[in-house]
Amino acid sequence: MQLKQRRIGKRLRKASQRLLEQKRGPAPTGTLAIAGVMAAPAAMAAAQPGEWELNSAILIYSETDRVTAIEPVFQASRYFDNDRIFSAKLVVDALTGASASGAVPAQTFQTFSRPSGRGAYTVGPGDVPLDDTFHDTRVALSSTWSQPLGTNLSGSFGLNVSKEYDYLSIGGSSVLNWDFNKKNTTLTLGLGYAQDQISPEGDIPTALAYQSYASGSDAEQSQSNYAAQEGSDNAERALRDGSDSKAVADVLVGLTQVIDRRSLVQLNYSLSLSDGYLTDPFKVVSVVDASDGTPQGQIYEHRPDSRLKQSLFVRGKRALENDDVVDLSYRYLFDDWGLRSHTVDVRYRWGLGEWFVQPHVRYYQQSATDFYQAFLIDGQPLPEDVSADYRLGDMQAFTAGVEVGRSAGAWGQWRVALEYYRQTPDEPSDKPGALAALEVAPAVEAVMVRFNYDFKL
Amino acid sequence: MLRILVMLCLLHLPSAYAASPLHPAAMFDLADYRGQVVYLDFWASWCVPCHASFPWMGEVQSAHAADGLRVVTISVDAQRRDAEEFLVRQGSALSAFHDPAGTLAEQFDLAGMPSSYVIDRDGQIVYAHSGFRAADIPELEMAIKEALTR
Amino acid sequence: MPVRAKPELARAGDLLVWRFEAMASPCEVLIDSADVNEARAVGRSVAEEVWRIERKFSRYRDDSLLAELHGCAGRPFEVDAETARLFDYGQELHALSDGAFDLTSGVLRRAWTFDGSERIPEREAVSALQALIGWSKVSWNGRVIELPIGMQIDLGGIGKEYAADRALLRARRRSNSPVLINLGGDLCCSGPRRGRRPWQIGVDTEGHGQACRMVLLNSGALATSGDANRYLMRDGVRYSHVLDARTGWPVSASAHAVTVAAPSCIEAGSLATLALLNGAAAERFLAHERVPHWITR
Amino acid sequence: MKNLFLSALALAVLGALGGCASLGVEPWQRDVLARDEMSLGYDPVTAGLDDHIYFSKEASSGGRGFGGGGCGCN
Repeated sequence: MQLKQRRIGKRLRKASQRLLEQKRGPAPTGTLAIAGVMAAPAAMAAAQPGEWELNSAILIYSETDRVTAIEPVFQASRYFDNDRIFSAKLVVDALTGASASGAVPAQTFQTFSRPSGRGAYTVGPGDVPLDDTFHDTRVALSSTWSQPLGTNLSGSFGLNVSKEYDYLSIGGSSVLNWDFNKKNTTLTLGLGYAQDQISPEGDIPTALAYQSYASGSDAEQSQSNYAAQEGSDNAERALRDGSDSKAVADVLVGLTQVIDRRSLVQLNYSLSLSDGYLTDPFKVVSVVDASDGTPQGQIYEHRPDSRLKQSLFVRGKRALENDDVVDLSYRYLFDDWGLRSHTVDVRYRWGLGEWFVQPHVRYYQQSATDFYQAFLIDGQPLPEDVSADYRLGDMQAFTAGVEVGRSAGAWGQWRVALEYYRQTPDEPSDKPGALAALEVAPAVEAVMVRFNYDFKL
Repeated sequence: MLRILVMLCLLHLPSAYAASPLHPAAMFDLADYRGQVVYLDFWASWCVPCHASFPWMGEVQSAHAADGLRVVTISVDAQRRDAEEFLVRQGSALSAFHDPAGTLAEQFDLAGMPSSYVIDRDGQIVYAHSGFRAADIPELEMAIKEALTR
Repeated sequence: MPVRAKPELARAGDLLVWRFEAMASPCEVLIDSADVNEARAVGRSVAEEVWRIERKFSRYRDDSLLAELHGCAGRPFEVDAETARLFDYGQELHALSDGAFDLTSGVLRRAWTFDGSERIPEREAVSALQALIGWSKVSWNGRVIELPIGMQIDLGGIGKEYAADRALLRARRRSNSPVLINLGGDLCCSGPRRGRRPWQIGVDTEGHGQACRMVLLNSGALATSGDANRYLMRDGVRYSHVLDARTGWPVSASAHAVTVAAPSCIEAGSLATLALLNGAAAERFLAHERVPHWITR
Repeated sequence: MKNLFLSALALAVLGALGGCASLGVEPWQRDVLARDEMSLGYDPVTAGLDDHIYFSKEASSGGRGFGGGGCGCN
């Protein structure tokens, strides 16, 4: 004889509380609290079918006197039967602060028009011109579906959309993983395509055209000229395009090899082809006097219409005898813009029972692109492509940080990281006149704080 | 009155483990199961699909116990404690052996984790499978039923 | 009344154990403390409380409250608050089980003896007893009970679990050290052990005298219903000792034993008992209730 | 230069494929490799944040894995 199938838990709980003369509601701490049959806390077990895995993080990135970014991320992954996973990720990126415009400093005040073409800002003597109206919010949504495609083959397919005030990017990607040699070797093939549209406020500037506000002899003069020159500025902008676009295609071929019980190595070759508008519409190049080095004005930069990047990435991970993990990676990247870069990244995860501490060091070095010029000399013929963006010049960057976290616990796991990042661009060697005494490409320092929290439902 | 003997053991006492159901691999002998159909499963606490296979194996064992099925599980965990903790979490009552050196695993030449074998009443392997997904269940159950009716 | 072994304090690892006998079961109190005097005091208070409940509700003693009640059958009998709470609880279980659990079903023992033999009672004997079973035949208003002549109350299904919970309350009044009380397999603890370690419990559901399962208990209680060794066997049919009060016959396809973890021992024990009464659907029932459980078939 | 690099890469891949038969572990020896922190895809959220920061501050990006998608970061 079967009893009715219905949940009786609540009534039974109440009845037993009445029997034991306990107060209603949540049981008092102690005696008859939660039924707790559980093992000692252990690392969060991998998600099982039917479960949600939620990963969240917030990053605060702050440069001294320049950009500050707050970037929350939320990712939810749902695990289905038969190794199928759906994952969706939302990234918000709120930027405020100033970024280098590309113009050189001068011994006098300089005034520049804002990227939007509306209004102007003034930079003091010796200061690197920073565009201080730099703030934008980016929202990026992406989703991925992964599933097995055969006994040893699996695939994942993704779509992503990223939207900023003046920018829209839509892309798709697919990755195939083929396991063989008892899953000790994995061959990865990745393909990606994205279409980006940029429509800056104030339209796309004409490449190599003079920006309307030339440097003034002092701040007051420039301010007073502002109203008078507005009309001509608008007239010039009418010739520009409202928006432009680019397409990016990526291919990645990777090989992952298990070396032994404690180590594995990954080798990736990737190729990325960008085609279209690759110029930064907000960057300018100063034109300076050949003898005294005084800026005569600045022109909008222009970059080539296509870029072919290739990189080779090698990474190794090894768990030491004490179960600490060493994670080493190196990337060599080169492109047809003449850029070469080396990146070395080292992490050491030091396990302390349920806690871990992970120091991290990263070194980056790049050589300038062929068309990088910190400034142009007045009177010389204009090059076809030119950019004074220090990020395309010779530079080194160094990151040092530490992450601390707890990898166990019934309520999920969290970790917090603090990192220091310093970029040191090379100073141009042939600065004429007064410019020689000024720092054109000062170091940029930033501090990053990140907090992650992962849990399962 | 119910006469259920309950033993309280302490984690650090060796006697606690003596009372545990995890037997050393050396005690495993297929000949002990002659006349029965054996579903032999190699698992480890670190193997993700193994977590899903245990409830199913428990069901299969209770459904076919009377027909002569024995589900025997072999842990290849390096640490005995990890295997025991897994069994505690799973609340498993299945026969369990501990093969930290991989001696049995090597004998059976596992293709993946978990790996399972259906062994007929004469001790012959009649079916081998690696991995555990929901989609594998009908095939596994078919193999077991076939061996039971043979 | 068998002569009881003298209670004694022993050491088990870094625990102190107070062993005693009650309700025909070996009982123990585990105290996670190094203080022998404290442990002895806790052990004594637990044993006293369990013995008190046993004396009051035993069906074997002629000086128990139940014996007095059975002597008053056919007449109204006013009970104290504790007894009233137990009857109320029994009534609730009766309702929750649609009558399969019944405080008056103890008389079935006259027909059924589960000793592994094949002595299945005659149908007539069982149906004769059925006349004496049924909570609905009892008049109970929460204070006064009137039992029809010949009927009896038996707290067998809930008494031990209740005693464990009550004894734990007593122990907690005595001491702050972590305590675990085990009354012949029904157990409850005051919380995790020192250092937030769980209590590690081996449960023998097969009746081999050997732990088949290990359970880690941090708080709450664990109770087991059923017994692999108590059954009757005839013509290849296994008659479990779980009797459905509505029929007087064993529940078909019932699990051999069910262990449940819950905040209190009485709740765990009741869920385990209800799971057994659910027969083949025990797994479904407990999965539905979302409590940690272990079922032996 | 490019051709030389590509052929060197092809050689390296072929060599790895040929040599990998002797490398690796048995399925039951993956206890350490199965740990979260040994996975190459561990903590994708952090990897994504890092990639984005360096993408917007340096002229190099990608290579590590496959994030896909563009972003108009400055």
